[in-house]
This record gives sequence, structure tokens and C-alpha cells, in this order.
Amino acid sequence: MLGLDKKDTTLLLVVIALAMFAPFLLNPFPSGSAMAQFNAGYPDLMQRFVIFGIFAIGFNILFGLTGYLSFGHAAFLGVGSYSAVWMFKLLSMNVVPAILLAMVIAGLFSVLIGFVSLRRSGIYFSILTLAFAQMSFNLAYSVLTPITNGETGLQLTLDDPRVLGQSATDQGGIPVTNFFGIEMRATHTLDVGAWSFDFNAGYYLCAIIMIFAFYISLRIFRSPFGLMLRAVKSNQQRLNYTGLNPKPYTLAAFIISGMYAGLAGGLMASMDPLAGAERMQWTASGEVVLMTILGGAGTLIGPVLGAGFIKYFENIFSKINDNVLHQWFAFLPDGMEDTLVFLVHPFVGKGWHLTLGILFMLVVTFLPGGLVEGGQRLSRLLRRGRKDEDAGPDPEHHPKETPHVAE
Amino acid sequence: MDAILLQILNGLDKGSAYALIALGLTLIFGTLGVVNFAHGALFMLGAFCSVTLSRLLTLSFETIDETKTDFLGNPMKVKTPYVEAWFGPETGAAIIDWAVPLSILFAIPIMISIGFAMERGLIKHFYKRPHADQILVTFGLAIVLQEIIKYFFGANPIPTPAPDVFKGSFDFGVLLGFDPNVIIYPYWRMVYFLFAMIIIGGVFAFLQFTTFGMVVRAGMADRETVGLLGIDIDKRFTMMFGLAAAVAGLAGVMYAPINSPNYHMGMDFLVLSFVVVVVGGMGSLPGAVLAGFLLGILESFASMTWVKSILPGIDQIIIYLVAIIILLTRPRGLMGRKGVMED
Amino acid sequence: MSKLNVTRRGALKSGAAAGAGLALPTIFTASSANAFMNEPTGSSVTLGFNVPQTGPYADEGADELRAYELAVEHLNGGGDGGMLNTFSSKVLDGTGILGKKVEYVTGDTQTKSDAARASAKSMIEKDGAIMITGGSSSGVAIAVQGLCQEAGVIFMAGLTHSNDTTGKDKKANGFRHFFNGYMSGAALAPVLKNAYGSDRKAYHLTADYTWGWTQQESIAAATEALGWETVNNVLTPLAATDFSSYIAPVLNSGADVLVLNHYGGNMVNSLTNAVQFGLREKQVNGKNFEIVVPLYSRLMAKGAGENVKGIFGSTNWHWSLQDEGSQAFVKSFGTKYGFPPSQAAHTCYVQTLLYADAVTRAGSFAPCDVAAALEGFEFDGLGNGPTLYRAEDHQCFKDVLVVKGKDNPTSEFDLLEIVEITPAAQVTYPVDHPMFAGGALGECNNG
Amino acid sequence: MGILEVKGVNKRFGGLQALGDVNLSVAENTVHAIIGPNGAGKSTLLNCLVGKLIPDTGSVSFDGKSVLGRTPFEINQMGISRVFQTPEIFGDLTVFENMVIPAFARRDGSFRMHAFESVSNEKDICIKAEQMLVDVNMQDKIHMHAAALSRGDKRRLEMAMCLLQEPRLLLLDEPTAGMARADTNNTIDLLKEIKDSRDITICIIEHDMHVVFSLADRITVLAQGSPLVEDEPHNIRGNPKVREAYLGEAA
Repeated sequence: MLGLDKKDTTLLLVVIALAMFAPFLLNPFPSGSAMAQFNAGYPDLMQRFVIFGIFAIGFNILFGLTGYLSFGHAAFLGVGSYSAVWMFKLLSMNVVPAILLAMVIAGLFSVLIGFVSLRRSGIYFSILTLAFAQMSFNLAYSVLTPITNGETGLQLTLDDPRVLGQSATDQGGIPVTNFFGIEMRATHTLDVGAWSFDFNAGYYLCAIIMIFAFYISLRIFRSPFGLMLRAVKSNQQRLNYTGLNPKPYTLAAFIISGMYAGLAGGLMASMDPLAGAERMQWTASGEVVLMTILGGAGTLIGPVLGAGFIKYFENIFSKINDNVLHQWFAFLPDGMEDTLVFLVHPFVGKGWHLTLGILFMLVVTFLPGGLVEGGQRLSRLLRRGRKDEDAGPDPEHHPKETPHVAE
Repeated sequence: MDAILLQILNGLDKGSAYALIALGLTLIFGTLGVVNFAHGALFMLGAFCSVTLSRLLTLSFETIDETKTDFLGNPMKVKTPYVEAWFGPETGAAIIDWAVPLSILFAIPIMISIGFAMERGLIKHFYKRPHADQILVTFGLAIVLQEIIKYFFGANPIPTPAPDVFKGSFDFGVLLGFDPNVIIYPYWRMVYFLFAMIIIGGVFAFLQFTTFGMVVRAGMADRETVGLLGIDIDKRFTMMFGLAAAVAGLAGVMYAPINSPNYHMGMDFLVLSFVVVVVGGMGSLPGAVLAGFLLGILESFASMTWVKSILPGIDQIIIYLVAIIILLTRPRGLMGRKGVMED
Repeated sequence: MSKLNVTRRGALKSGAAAGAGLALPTIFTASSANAFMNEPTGSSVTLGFNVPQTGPYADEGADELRAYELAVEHLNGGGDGGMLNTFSSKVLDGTGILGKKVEYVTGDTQTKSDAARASAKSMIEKDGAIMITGGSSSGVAIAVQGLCQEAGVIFMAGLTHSNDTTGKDKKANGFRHFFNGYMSGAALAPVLKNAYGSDRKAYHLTADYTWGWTQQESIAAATEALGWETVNNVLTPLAATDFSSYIAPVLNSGADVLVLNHYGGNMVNSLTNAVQFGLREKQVNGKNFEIVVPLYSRLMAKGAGENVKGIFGSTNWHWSLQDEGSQAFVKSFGTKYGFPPSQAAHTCYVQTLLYADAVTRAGSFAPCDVAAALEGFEFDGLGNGPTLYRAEDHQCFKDVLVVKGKDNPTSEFDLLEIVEITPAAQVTYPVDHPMFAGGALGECNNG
Repeated sequence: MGILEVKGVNKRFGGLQALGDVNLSVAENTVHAIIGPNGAGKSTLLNCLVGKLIPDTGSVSFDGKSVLGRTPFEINQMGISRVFQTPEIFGDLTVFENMVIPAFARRDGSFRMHAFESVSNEKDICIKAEQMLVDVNMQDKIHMHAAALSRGDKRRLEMAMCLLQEPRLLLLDEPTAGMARADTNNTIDLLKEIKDSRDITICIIEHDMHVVFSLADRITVLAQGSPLVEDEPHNIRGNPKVREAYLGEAA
């Protein structure tokens, strides 16, 4: 289907199913219950999952395939956000031109940075990209304030021109972002018994774009272009002596991945029309690196998992306070309740960084291939269990598939 | 002229902090081939050695002073440090006053042990792993170390003053024939600069003149060959990690009076120190030191008012701009060797 | 029952606009009869406390959170009632708000506008918070205020000192109790004139972002009006940790006062560096060289340690205030946590009470009704003397404290002493003051 | 006029004269061996031919066109392929993928995106790659990771990759170094077959005299960066100067 082999088609279908049913999957607990704290199925977080998924998918096209570790990718995300918000300020609240402009500007920006940075490889390349991104961040925060609104971030105001729309609504508010009339924040809530599920227009737009982005990345991974990129990572010398110039390949990968970042930035601004300078800081660039490695660099679905993992901790664990803990452990006798709260306390709420740090170390130590490897091990374990039942002959004489194209 | 001299002094001082951190980072890069994102955290731990020691020295017992009241109107508890009770108020106060320099003795064994523990417990399993994995694991470690410090010491900066004798500043200008107050420089910053020079000199001498250092240098150049000679290079590399941790820690100890330490000071320095190391050239110790001072001085120049009036915001980006220019004109930084961390 | 009808209106409107293109299956329940965003329909009401829990302002955030917990306790009838007893409005009776028990959710702003907005959004969308409050920087406050305006909930700002929060970025759904840069200048300048004379040359170091600029503008204007001269204003990068290269040239510039328009870690470091350079022992133009830190907080003073001694600044509130309200608050807070509250804690506590009071007086949780009840509200007994929530820009006008680093602190909390309580009249400015120009409140939004 | 003409090439590294006035002419469709003791400058010369190094003076031309100043991939596009002393292959990829890359390079010449096509749909490329693997007798290892191959297989793979490009000049840098006798003989047979079945010129650097004398049509002996003699194999065998150069090294 769609130029994919059977395995990839299955993978794509799984991703589509996950994205479409996310409102159900992410809200497994009844909304009134103590465990509802772990529900992640509210519009903002679901949007963030897929948007950062797109960002990480794009980053993986560069890092996972070519091995070039960009430490400044957040700059493209930031540039994309700023372009989109400017589009909302000047043109209209429709998200389509904003997203397109975000991709174009991020693309142009990445041509510039990529062309210069790709003159070096290895850590020298990483530092060049880092330097460009940090310059962008520092300038956006200070002297470029007329364009970026500095510390606060670029916001919409009531006196923006919006030539193809209205400056203010009839009620006197700022109009909201929409996709040809469908408001991005429109949400329908479905109540089933004690459960409550949110279906948000913005989320579904992001999810559809994410599926498309995933499909494109899938095609790139399986294409001759993707093969060349992996060749760049594997042995540039040989590629050169095979008559191929690695530079256009790496630059093309850099630009594609920059445009993915711009797309993610544009979507972020479309869901919530504000562009903060922190989006370009090195910590933001570091975050996408961590997402990709955590999920499994070079794998198709890993970066998406990594993005979801980190965003989940940031948004769910940081909101657990002692009050919530006491609620959870309320069924225990007082002494035990307090002890448990005391023990869990350092890891939640303001301690969510600690939990994340520990998990980084555990995952990378015990699952060298990231979360994807965890999944593979799990499924292998399950399959072996089933095989033992069947007592069938071991068909393991196939040479191992390359881990780099594993899903 | 005077303004330039002043900024050179500033640059040397900033540069010595950069150079010390970059030196340790390069030792780890060069010998172990590990990208250590936890190096900034080691610097931070060093600074908190000072904090811890001054906390220990000011451990106090409480007596109730009925004549005073606290903010709730209850009788005030007055704290007297044990050291003052044991050694008498004056000697005790003097010991507390010298907490930061004393921390050097305290920090060396602690930082070396932390370095050993880190290398043996974690880093050594990552020698053969891709750099990306090293980044992830050391970044995770840095966060954990930071959060532990935050848990015990809070997020607020903690004032850690230098001994009273080093308070105030020295008037260089008068020495050079300028008017008074034109070129003044704080005593403690001069101490820091001298201290940095001693540490840098010590590390170089150690690598240059001891057999241990010779083996390590050979190992930096070609690990496999040295391994073939039957030398247990791993053990030496563990010690190198301890040394690098100690250098970072000492840089932190002495830095505490310059800026009150807080739990995320390491992250603030991390990115900068990577830039310094790379600009210096991967695997080159002199390069790291040179780049540290160069960037420190350029950063100071960029903060001069007339420079900023020509190029607004230049002080925000100067380090990165210089890094870009250097890396584009010199492919391997100032003094980098070929083939180190280029893939 | 649905409590997550984030944007019922948006949904209905889009349904109409897209017509058949968005024909909804009947399984989707369009939300019930809620009149406004997150209308509390059960026996409780949820407030969202959005404070920095990680990053450099984490301690300040922790103190804000303590104050919020205390306020919730008092609103629900627990503890000693704190300022409920001294508040001039007596409608709050310890039975929650309008008879509904007060519950709260917390989040981490990370002192980043993006993260703060994400956290606030999750409180609104997931937890059904009816009011968001907190924050420890102006960038965050303005970003979250904008979000609350769009979402249709009330925002009660925490610590935010920039003129813009109630100036060009003011919003109908947002309210600020904290003072601002202009007020700092207006309160500080006369005290400085008295202490240091009217013939002074000031050198400003200013954090290079919006808050820094507005404060510098305010202080320079106020001091210049009293005869001071501004010799230079140097912008310093936010990320700077070592300010030596900015401080070293000060002494040779002809200035005899250094004004540090920095906050948080920047302020701790720049002040520490300035004192290190021995500036305060120097004589320039025949006068003692002086340092001024316009915006002070006790936590920052703690970070700078001995360096704050004798240095003037302004603050919104201080625990050593002797009025009845402040005393009551310090007592409840101190009894519960063992140390006195910070100014951030005070503002957050007061904002929570003010919100609860406004709801009760309005008899409704609807943001527009609450806003109407807050606008032009005059009250007393919450510290800072008689206070007005001005209707035109949602800024509180109250006494401002000028403080000085204490020379002989008696405890680790006793770092600042109050030099003068500047009456509200002296710091009041007209709504159309140029420093606050641009922007409009807009219409209040019920969601 | 040979297909490869090296004239007056000099190359210095600091104080070391690596190549001194090297002249070489390789005739089309012959096997030309370059031998010489260690440090004679053989690899340096090879690097000058493929664009990795640029000679200080002198000229190198291939098929009448100068190669100087061209990058390695441009020189490769002119029809020169190189097999390295330690095999340079794409270790992270499978054997099959290793073969596909030169096939694409051969077809497209230079950068083509092909980002939305599938490798498995390029039937002609796949067939070509598979056929070549059969030719070098590696068809059973087609899905293996290249890095997991034995050293001999790696070298065969590298050679197959080069051959797939149908080069006019194949440069071999000690193709049998470190190989067992049997493997060496296989390699000799393979090279003989290549030489007989195609229009190809081979230039080989080799230490193993057995290989050299089995294959070479002509031999150049390099010593201390300069050509000592150039002649047919049977004349080289008894040449005292050559013996001296090697013995000198041995002593």
C-alpha cells in the first residue's frame, strides 16, 4: 500500500490507529478517580505529543540516518513559531498559511546554517549548530525584541492588522486560530460512564499532519536517498570513492529535518499563538536529542515514543503534589501513608527532573537501542513464549536484519 | 588604554574559569573518548564542597536568649557554632572565615572519589557505546546530581564569602602610573587566577614529567598501541577521570566566593565549556587552555560600552560568533588533532 | 457530566461555520448547560497554582505554593484564619467559596513562557481550574495572562514587576496585586535623594529583556526628576553569570551610584561582584560610592549574603510590617512552616483571598462577574494599607516599601529593614502614563 | 600514450621527500604492478592518483584529462575506482545495500534525491547488485551486516562494489595483505577473470611477489620515493638494482 511493503504498511497502520484513538488510549482512568492524575488525554498535551513527535521524526532523519548530531535544531522550531505568529498577526488566523510560511522560513534558515555547519563533521558540526542556535536565542531574547517580543514571547494583540481577517472579534476578543473555519481549540467531550474523552480539532489536525510526516519519513528511510544518508553515516570515505559527493545528501537531510522542525514550530503556534524565545535555547535543542536517543535513534517510531515519554513526565509528573500523594495513599494506615508520601515526594512535583534523569540513565544503560529496543525485547519474549507452546522448528537461520531499519 | 587593560584582567579571570573546566573536559575527551555532559555538574559539586564545609564549620548548638524575640514573638534561639565554642570565639571565627580555602583540602579527596565512582560505576560501560549514548547517560547523571543538591541545599544561591583578608580590591592603575581607581581588581579574583595557573601548570607538569603522565599521553595519542605494550591503560584512565573531576571540583571550590553557588551553575557553564574545548581543538590540552583565555578576553572586550554601541548585543553572542569563525577557518579548532571525535 | 468543555463556544461556532463538513456523530455530547468556562458544578471549586518548581526561581515558587496552601486552608475554614480576620471585606466565612470547598492543582512554570502556558492549559483543560495564579517573572505572567484571557478564566498574577503586565500587555481577565517598576522608582527616588543628595551620577546595569528595560526606564525617570544624572545604561545578557567586565569600568565612568536593574540570580551575582570590586569603599566626586538594587526580595538578599548590607531597594511587602493584617499572616505562615513568608508568598496569599472575596461578593464564578467585582475594589487589612484595584488597568495601588539591607541581622530571615513606607498616593500614576501606553484591556472573556 | 600518465610528481611532507620526480605510464587494458620496500612511497603515489593528496609539482592525467584539483568523487566519476588496504565498506549496511549504492552511483552519476522511491522497486539496480554478488561468490551472504563479514569477504565485497561501477582503471592497494594462502589464490583467480572478461586497466600495489608475478604485465619498482626501474616481470626478477633495494631494506 502507498509504495510500502507489508511490514511498513502495518507499522503505518499502527501509528494511524494510535494517533486516531489517542483520546481514548491516553485517558484510561475514570476522570474522578485518584489515578486520573495519570490521564494525558487532554487537548494541550495530546497536541504536544504529536507536535514534538513531528519534531523528533524530523530530527531523526538527520541524526538517525546521517549521524550528524545537530545541537541547534530548536532554532528552526523557534523560527517556525515566530513566522507562524507573524502570519497570524499580519494575514489571517487560518493556520494553513502560517504553517506553510513556518516551513518555508525554517527551510531557508536551515539552508543557511546547514551550508555553513556541514563544512565540518563530528563534534565540530555539533558545536557549529549549537553556536548558531544560541546566537539566535540570545538575540531573540534581547536585541531582536521588536520582532520576537523577547522575554514574554510574541503574542497576538487586538491591534494587529490581520488583513484577511479581523483584528478583534465582535465580542472584543482576539480571534482564534482556525483551519478554514474549524477552530483549533474546538473540543467535544464524550462521557462514557465515569470516563471522559476529549476530541479536539487542533489535535486531529496535528495528528493527521504527524501521520503524513511519519509516512514521508518512512518513505525516505526506504528510499535510495535514505540509503545514501545511511551510507554517509557508515563510511563517507567509501561514498566519496564511489563517485558520490556526500555534501548534497547531508544538506538535503539537514534542510528536510529543519523543515520538519519548522512545521512543528508552526503547529505549536497554531495550537497556541505564542512564540517564546526559550523554544530556541540549547536546552530545547538538547531535548529533541534526548527524545531521539531515548526512543531509539535511527528507528522509525522511536523518536515519537521518546517525545511522548519526555513530554509526559514534564506535564504529568510535575503536577503531582503532596496533596495528590495523600489522596493516593489515603487507604493506608496513617504512619504508612506518611512514609510512602515522604518516599515518593522527592520524585514527583518539583522533583520531576530527578525522575527523568534517573530514567535517562536506566534506559540508556539497559536498553542501548532506546525504548524501541525495550519493545523489541518484550515482543521477542512474548513470541518465544508462544513458540515454546507451538514447539515449532526455530526459523532463526535468517541472518539478522540490520538494526538501523528496524522499526 | 586603561579600559583595555582592565578588560584584559577581566578576561584572564573569566578565562581561568573556562580554562580549568575545559581542561578537565579535554582530559576526559582525549583519554577516554567520552563526551561528558556531567562535567559541569562536577564543577558545581566542587562549589558545593565549599558550601558543605562552611555549613559543617558553622554547625551550631542553640541557646535561648530571653531578651530577644523571633519573628513570631517567641524567645529567640541564638546559635553558636561548635568551633567557636571549642576554639574560642576568635579562633573559631577565623576558621569559619577561611572555610573556602580549607575546602580545597576537603574537596580533593571527595572529588577524586566521585570521579572514581563515576568512572567505575557508569562511564566505563560506555566507552564502546556511541557518543549519543554517552551524552544521554551523562546528561541524566548531571540532572540527578543537580537535583540531589537542590533537594538538600535549595535552588537559591548560597553566599560563600572569601576570607576577610581577600575582601576589597587592588589598585593596579597606580602601579602603572594611572590615576587611582582606574584599574582596580578584587584580591580574590587575583587569587583565583593564580590558583588556576598553578592547577594548569600542575596538570601539565604531571603529564609531562611523570611516567604515569607519559603513558597517559601515549594513550591519548594511540590507545591500542599502548594497550598492546601490556600496560594496564584502563586503570590509568580511571585515575585520569579522578584527576579531571578533581580539577573541575577545585575550579568550583575557588569559584564559590566569586558567584554564590547554586544547583544549576554547572549547566550554565556546560555549554560554554564545550564551546571552549572544541574551539581549542579536540584532544589538545594546550588548546583548551588557550581557547579558555581567548574567549574570556574576547567576551570581556565585547562587553565594553563603545563596542556595544557599535554592535548592539555583541556581548550576547561573541563566544558563539568566535567559535563559528574559528571552526570555519581552522577545521580542528586552534590546536586540534586529526581524527578525534570527527565522526 | 463533563467538566472538560474547554471551548464550548468555539465548538459550536465551528460546527456552524464548517457546516456539513464537520457533521458530528451524535455520540459526541455537546456540552451541557455551562454558562462559562469550567463552571464549578459540584461541591468543590478548583484553583490552579502555577509556580516555578524547577529552575533558578524554584525556592520562590516553593514559597508561593506554601502561601497558596495556607490560603486554601483558611478559605476552607482551617487554621487560624490568617488575614480573613483582618480583611476589610467580611464576606468570606471559612466555608470555601460560595459554599464550595476549595481544591487546587499545582504546576511547574519552569520560568519559561512556553512551559508556563502548557502547565496553565493543562490546569484549565484537564483539571477544570476556574482561576490561574502564580508565577515569578513578568514574561511568564504576561504569557499566562494572555492565555487566561483567551481561555476565559481569571488570572491573578503572582510576582511580576514589569510595567507591561498592567501596561501595554494588560488584559481584562488579568489582575495584579504586586507593585511595578514605576512604583519602585517613585518610592525609591525621594529616599535616595534624602540619603545620597540630589547631585548624583548614576550608572545603570540592566538585564537585557523587557522587565529590565521597563524598570531601568522607571528608575532613571524618577531619579532624574529629582536632579540625578544618568551617566550610562549598560545592558547585560540574561545568561551572564560573571558581571566583572560590566562592573570594572563603572568606577572610572564618573558615576557615583550604581543601579542594578537585575533580579534573581542576575541580581545576586551582579551585587556580589560589585561589592567584590570594592566599589562601596571608594570615593568618587568626593562622595561615597553607592549601590542601589531597585527591586529587592528577601530570598535574593539571602543569596547575596553580607553584600546587601546598607543597600537600598524597594519591595512589595515585608514580614516585619507591623500592621494587623501583615502580623496575622506572618503568624499563621510562621506557625505552619517555621519561617516568615516572602513578599511573593504574601502576594500569592492575598491574590487568592481577593479572588475568593470577589467571587463571593459577585455571587458568581463567572469571570466577567468576578472581574467586575474586583474592578475599582477598595480594601484594607491585607498588608500595605488601604488598597485600590484600579478598574482601568487592573493594577493594585497601595503603599510601597523602601528597604535597606540590615547591618546587624538578628536571624537568617532578618536581612532587610524598612526605611520608609511610601504612601499609595505617591506611587499612583495616571492610566495614560506613557510608560504604560499601548495595549488595551479588551473585553472580559467568560470562555 | 597510456591511459594513466604520471609526470614529474613530487610530494613532500615537512622534511620528508615522499615522492621525487615520479614518472609512470600505465597502458590501457594491462595490469601494472607497483612494488617497492616499505616507505617507498607507493601509497602516497596512489593517494595522489585519486585526489586524496595533491602533488607539490608534476601532473597526473587519466585518459588525457588532468585529475589534479579534482575531488575523489569527481575522479571516481572519471572512471577510477580504488580498493583500500584495509577494506572501506559500509559496515552498518547489509552486503546487498553495499552493492546497491555503487549501482545507483553508476546509473545517476551524481546527487539525485530519489527520496520517494523505494530501493526494492529499482529492479534493474537490484538485479545488477545481486548478479555481481553471484560473480564474487557471495550470494549466500547477501543479507549479512557488512561489518560482520570476514576480512577476506570484506575485501571481496569492496572489490565487487568497485567492479559494479565498471571502472576503466581499478587501483588495488595490497589486495591480499593479511590473507591466507588459499584466499590469496582465490583473489588472484578473481582478478585474472576480471582482467580477461572486461575492458579494464588494473594498477596494483603489492608486497606478495607471488601475486605480482601471477598477474602483472608490467612492473614499476619504487624506492625512496622514486621509480627505480620499470619493465616486464621476467626482467624485474633478476634485476640487481631491485634486489639491492629490497636487501637494503632487509639489512
